[in-house]
Amino acid sequence: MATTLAQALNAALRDALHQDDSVVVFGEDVGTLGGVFRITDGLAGDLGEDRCFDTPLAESGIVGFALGMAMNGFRPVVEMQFDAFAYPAFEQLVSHAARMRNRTRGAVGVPMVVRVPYGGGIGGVEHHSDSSEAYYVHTPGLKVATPATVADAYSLLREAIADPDPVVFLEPKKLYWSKADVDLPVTTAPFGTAEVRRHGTDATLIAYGPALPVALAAAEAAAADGHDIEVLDLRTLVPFDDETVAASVRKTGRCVVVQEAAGFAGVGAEVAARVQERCFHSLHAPVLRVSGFDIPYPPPIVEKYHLPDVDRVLDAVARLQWDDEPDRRHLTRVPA
Amino acid sequence: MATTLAQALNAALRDALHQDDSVVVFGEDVGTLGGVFRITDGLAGDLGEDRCFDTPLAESGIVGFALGMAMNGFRPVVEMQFDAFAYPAFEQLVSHAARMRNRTRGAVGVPMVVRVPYGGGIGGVEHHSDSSEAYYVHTPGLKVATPATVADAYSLLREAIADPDPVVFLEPKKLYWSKADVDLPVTTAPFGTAEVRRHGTDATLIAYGPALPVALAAAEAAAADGHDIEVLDLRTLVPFDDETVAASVRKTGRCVVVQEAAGFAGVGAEVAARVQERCFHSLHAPVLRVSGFDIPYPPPIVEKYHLPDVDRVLDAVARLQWDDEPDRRHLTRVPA
Amino acid sequence: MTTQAEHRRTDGVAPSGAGDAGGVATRLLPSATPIRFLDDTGGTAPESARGGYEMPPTEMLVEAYRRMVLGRRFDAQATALTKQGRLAVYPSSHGQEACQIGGVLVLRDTDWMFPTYRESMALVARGIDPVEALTLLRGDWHCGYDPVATRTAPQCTPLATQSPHAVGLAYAARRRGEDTVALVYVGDGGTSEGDFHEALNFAGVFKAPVVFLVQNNRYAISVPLAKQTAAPALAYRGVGYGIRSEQVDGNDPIAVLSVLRHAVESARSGAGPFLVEAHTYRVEAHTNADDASRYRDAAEVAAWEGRDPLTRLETHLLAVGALSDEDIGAARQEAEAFAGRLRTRMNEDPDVDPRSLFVNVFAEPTPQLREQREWLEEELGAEDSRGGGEH
Amino acid sequence: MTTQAEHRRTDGVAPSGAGDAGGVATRLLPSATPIRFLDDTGGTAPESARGGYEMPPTEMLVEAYRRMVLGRRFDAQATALTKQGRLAVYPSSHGQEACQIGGVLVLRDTDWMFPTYRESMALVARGIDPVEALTLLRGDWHCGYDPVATRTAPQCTPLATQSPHAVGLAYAARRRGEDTVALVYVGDGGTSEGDFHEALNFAGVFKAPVVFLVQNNRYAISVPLAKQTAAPALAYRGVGYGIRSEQVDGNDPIAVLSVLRHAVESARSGAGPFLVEAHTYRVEAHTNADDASRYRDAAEVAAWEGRDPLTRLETHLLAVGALSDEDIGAARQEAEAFAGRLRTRMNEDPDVDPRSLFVNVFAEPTPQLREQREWLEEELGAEDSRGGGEH
Ligand SMILES: Cc1ncc(C[n+]2csc(CCOP(=O)(O)OP(=O)(O)O)c2C)c(N)n1
Ligand SMILES: Cc1ncc(C[n+]2csc(CCOP(=O)(O)OP(=O)(O)O)c2C)c(N)n1
Ligand SMILES: [Mg+2]
Ligand SMILES: [Mg+2]
Repeated sequence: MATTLAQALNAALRDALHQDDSVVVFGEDVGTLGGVFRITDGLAGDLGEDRCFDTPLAESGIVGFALGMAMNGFRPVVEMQFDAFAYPAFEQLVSHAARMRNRTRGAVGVPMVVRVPYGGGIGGVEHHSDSSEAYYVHTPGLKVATPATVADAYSLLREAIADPDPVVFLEPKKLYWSKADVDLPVTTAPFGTAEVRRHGTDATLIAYGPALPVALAAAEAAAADGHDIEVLDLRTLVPFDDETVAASVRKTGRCVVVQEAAGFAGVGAEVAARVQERCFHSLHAPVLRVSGFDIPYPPPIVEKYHLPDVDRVLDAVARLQWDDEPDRRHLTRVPA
Repeated sequence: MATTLAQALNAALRDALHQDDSVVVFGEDVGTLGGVFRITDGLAGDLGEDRCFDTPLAESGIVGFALGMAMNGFRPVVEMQFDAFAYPAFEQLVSHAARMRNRTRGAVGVPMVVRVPYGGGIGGVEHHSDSSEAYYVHTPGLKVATPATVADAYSLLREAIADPDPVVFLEPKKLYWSKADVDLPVTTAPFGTAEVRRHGTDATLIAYGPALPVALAAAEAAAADGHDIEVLDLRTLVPFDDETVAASVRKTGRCVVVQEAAGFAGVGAEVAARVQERCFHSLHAPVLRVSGFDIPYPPPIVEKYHLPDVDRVLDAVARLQWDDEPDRRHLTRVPA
Repeated sequence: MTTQAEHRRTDGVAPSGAGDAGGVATRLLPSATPIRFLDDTGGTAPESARGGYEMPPTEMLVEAYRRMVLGRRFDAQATALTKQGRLAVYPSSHGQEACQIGGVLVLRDTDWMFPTYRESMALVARGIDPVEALTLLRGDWHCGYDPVATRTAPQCTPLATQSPHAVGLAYAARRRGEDTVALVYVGDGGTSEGDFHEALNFAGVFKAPVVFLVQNNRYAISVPLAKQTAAPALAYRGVGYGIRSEQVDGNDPIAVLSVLRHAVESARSGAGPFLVEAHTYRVEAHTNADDASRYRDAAEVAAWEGRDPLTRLETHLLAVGALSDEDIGAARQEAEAFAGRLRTRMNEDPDVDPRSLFVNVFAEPTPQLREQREWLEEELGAEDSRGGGEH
Repeated sequence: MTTQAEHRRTDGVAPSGAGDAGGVATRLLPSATPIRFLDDTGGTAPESARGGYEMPPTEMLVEAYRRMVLGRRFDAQATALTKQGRLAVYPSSHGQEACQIGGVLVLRDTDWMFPTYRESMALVARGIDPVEALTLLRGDWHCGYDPVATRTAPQCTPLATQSPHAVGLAYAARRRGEDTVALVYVGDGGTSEGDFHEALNFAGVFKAPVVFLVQNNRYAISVPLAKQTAAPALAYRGVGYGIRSEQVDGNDPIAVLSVLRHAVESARSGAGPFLVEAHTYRVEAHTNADDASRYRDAAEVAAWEGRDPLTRLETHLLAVGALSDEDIGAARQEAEAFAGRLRTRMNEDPDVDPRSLFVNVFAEPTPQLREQREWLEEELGAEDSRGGGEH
């Protein structure tokens, strides 16, 4: 039966609530309404208002309150309504959730999940389309997961809830309505494991979350040009799967990273840096990045010009120096 | 006459206040006390309490209030008392300061400077030693400057205050008491210009802020091993000086980036990614990174094990495959 | 009652510190029940309910009526435009007209307004071109009007975050000796955010001429007021910041105008900030995308529709002879014409040059942005030479 | 006065919404002047100043005295240790002993305390090993004691950010049917942070058994209260969240104990959170690194030293015959011995294994952390084989 990614997330929450009394779900509009994306649909009604409930409208308060509950035996799963609305909670995430175990030499762990619908492509007005993953992955002490498939949505969320440490769980909102035939419950590979979503020999496309379908479509299109492209889905950004990534690039010798977020100091930068550190002698071309521009996320009508698409990925693949020609983009300095 | 970096910052604020009535300085303890690092020493007394004043203790409020003043003809320069205490202002910085000009199609610019003493090495207890630059550089719409020399402290801060856009001004607090013979006022190279602090031919060390002295000392030490090392000081992270960086690495063919911040998705990752994108065919070895570990900033007694030091930089230089030997670090997978 | 009004108008801000608190605190507290001039159906409320506030001039009430009629029609038109796919989303302020129009009418042109996404009606009442007012919600840009020219900040989406801007801007004006007041709209939900509190505190300390207008429409999307706060009323937040406060029946346009006029002129006179809580109701769903039946009863909505601000004002103005049936007809006709023009203009497809993505990130683009714009140019050029088509 | 005390003890939390506000709000408001039992020099304050609060049992006062003597000596010892380079920094709570000890004595072992960096004295009073209490400030780790075993959260540095933790933790306990109360210490400066407000609001909504103890010591580093807020008193913040509030003379140990006992037991009984503002004074500089002469007069300090909490309690207990000169001597001797042991133990150099940097980042280190630990191991190994030496 076809299940949407949103339904898989809902099922994961529901199953976790059923199986573990210490799990609680709360945030803005997650109770009676079931969340603006309906990810918590029916939970308050079916499991009770003490298991899934609305809070006052204050993200820092929500994360701080969750942390206090986590200090005292609960496993809170909180929702930030949209990516940009998690910023008021930054202090609580970075200075507290990420540090409590370390601060207390392991005496106080804070098992909590902060769910963040993220990314663009849904025609959202300002502040509803940010890709904020780089902020979290750069923060030691936070795990960061981001599913791109229906099965992973279920399995990674279950794993996040079971994790003894705080997990920022980034949900690609434009994939909420994507579907797959998956029987739930399902268990996929654990945190820290990248998946090869398409096998290939000529180049490696690395993606995660909302960019994965773009990478896969580009790989299909590239096949028409005679390039046999491998596509990796990182699944969790922290922990990072160096082994799978390095093995693929050592095999293919070429690599492109695709992300929606602004490029500068984004996850793609880290991936590129790691890959060239680890696979330097296998590389026939620099690791290239396809990303959003270094601009504030643009309004709906022009977001398509900002988001990585198949053409941009193909263009990057084409610049992978198949004929040993250096990348024209960086040969000469670009304009004034 | 020997001037400290702290004194140069003080002089820059003082001169800006004198020359431009729209400049105002405020924050926690910057008035009567002159700031916990005395960067605003004497300003309230000499220029008046309306030009340099204390605010309530609320970083989001400070940045938001500054933004409102900037919307209305002022050029606020605010101090966040320490790096980690800027996190409560994250929302105001990321969703407002960085976006106001873009949001209003240029109608409302917000010239404001957010000064942040940052980095470790001063024996500070928890939350007093973070290197938070990656959060800011990844945010489109913010400029990010970080001086490493006394002259730059003065000149870059003057330029930041004069800039029509919001600037996060990161002050390496462990260099506050570093000295140089500089006659103030002084004008150094503008934003977006990296400086070659040491000329060399064999490899390029790229650093900024608190890591610059480490890089310079390592270069001196490497000279003893027969390596002639070039050292670049980035000075501003946004805008980034691709030209100087690429020119140097194309010349030397080897590159190490040094930063205090945790490595994962830090500025060093961006530098490594850019360098290999632009200089792939000149590189004899991967671009290596020397950085803080991916851990919460440790307590004073063990911070020395966390911070990049000369030995670690030298070790990275030694791993630059001078004999075409691949980096042993990544040859085999490391332990379980 | 004059006495109460007198002391409400007393200037001077609370001194900080212990001991002398009692008297000051009492003076800062709001009326125990919301101020009202009209009863639920537009009849005259008992004099005591006015709390000593003054009846605004009749011309002001008539003008408010006219703009409320227009505002409501505009609001309905905007909702209709979402159904036709001409707006990405629209948060209606139907039922909140007293606050939408009241907040505008008490301001001078030189004053500033800080609206949220819900204040499209207020923007139009302020004289902003309705197409420019709807730019954010149509999705062609984040803000369609010029905030400086209109003294109206961009509609703010992250809740309450515009509050400290209003305080800084108003303080800046006062430093220059200008008599500008800033009025900031916040929702009941927004009051829970840390920024609201920090802004109140800054305003109190800097005696900034700011009026905080809390439109308590009893819901933050689906979350009812009782889950938002345990406060007896949100107006009680003021005293903790040394800020004079009032609560008002937000569906009584006369009361809203009267209290807001007083608050704005008090702020203008140098007496510091003012917090006004208007008890009102969001009659429509949160936005066209929301389904309010999931969390509230039709009966509740109906009860509030019985206190409709437009009807109440109309009833009152007819009763006192300040409005005729012809006036009503004229106001509706004007509104209809306005809506018609808007419909026509909104049927045009907006055109945004993709190159504009890079223009106003900074005053001067960085080399990196110039480079990235060049990449986009190349793509657009390639498309053009392939004969255009969707990107 | 019993009446006032009675109604203070009334349970039941304010209903939200308009109209019925008046009565509820009045019940939530603090006393107009700070509650006190003692006058400035330890004589008996007029009965009316007690606001109906009960005199705590004499044994409790004697115990408080003993711990205050010890606390003050500990505090002086810690300051001395900074001069000997044995502590990185120390924020003294000299002069705030009534709050430091009072906040501890009213709690049960099963209750939780949420201290800031200034509460080292309270930690010691709570029975935490003084060396573990000073671990943060010595710099060998961020927290030296086990928060779970001691029901004491790590000392919090980012101001007010511990407040929502206390609310969540207390709410969690109450959900399980436990009668745990959480007491959270916040400074006057800390009350300006958004997190303080959000925590108050959450506590009100969830009726969490939390006591917010604001130690208003009149300074946030150099910033005096008047620049921090225009509030008539910080206790007035409570009413805006439906939280019962009180203000108390924070240098009157009897008043502090009485009000805090009431607050804690009220919270424990299910009546929801309580906000207590204690008016006190930071006699020393902010920390040993601060120079308070830059921003305040010696005369001001002297005036407050005239209201010294320890002296006031001693005077009172001597007057009522609950304390003898021998008792005083014994308390001082105990304190001296305590300080001596601490001095000795703090003279040992702490030893932290560098490998521990990687241990508790996550419950299980990531592959990246294992790799990085390996790099450090290699360095340490190389050093060892070179015969050690500084890294
Ligand atoms: C910081 C932040 N968090 C969450 C949201 C998502 N959101 C948009 S509107 C809304 C409810 C706002 O309620 P209220 O403040 O009462 O205003 P109203 O919509 O009723 O006018 C929420 C939660 C947001 N815009 N900003
Ligand atoms: C969020 C945050 N901002 C700034 C600081 C720096 N800082 C440390 S103590 C202090 C003053 C605190 O004053 P108060 O809350 O009154 O507590 P006190 O020190 O008087 O006990 C400041 C500004 C901090 N620790 N946290
Ligand atoms: Mg609302
Ligand atoms: Mg204080």
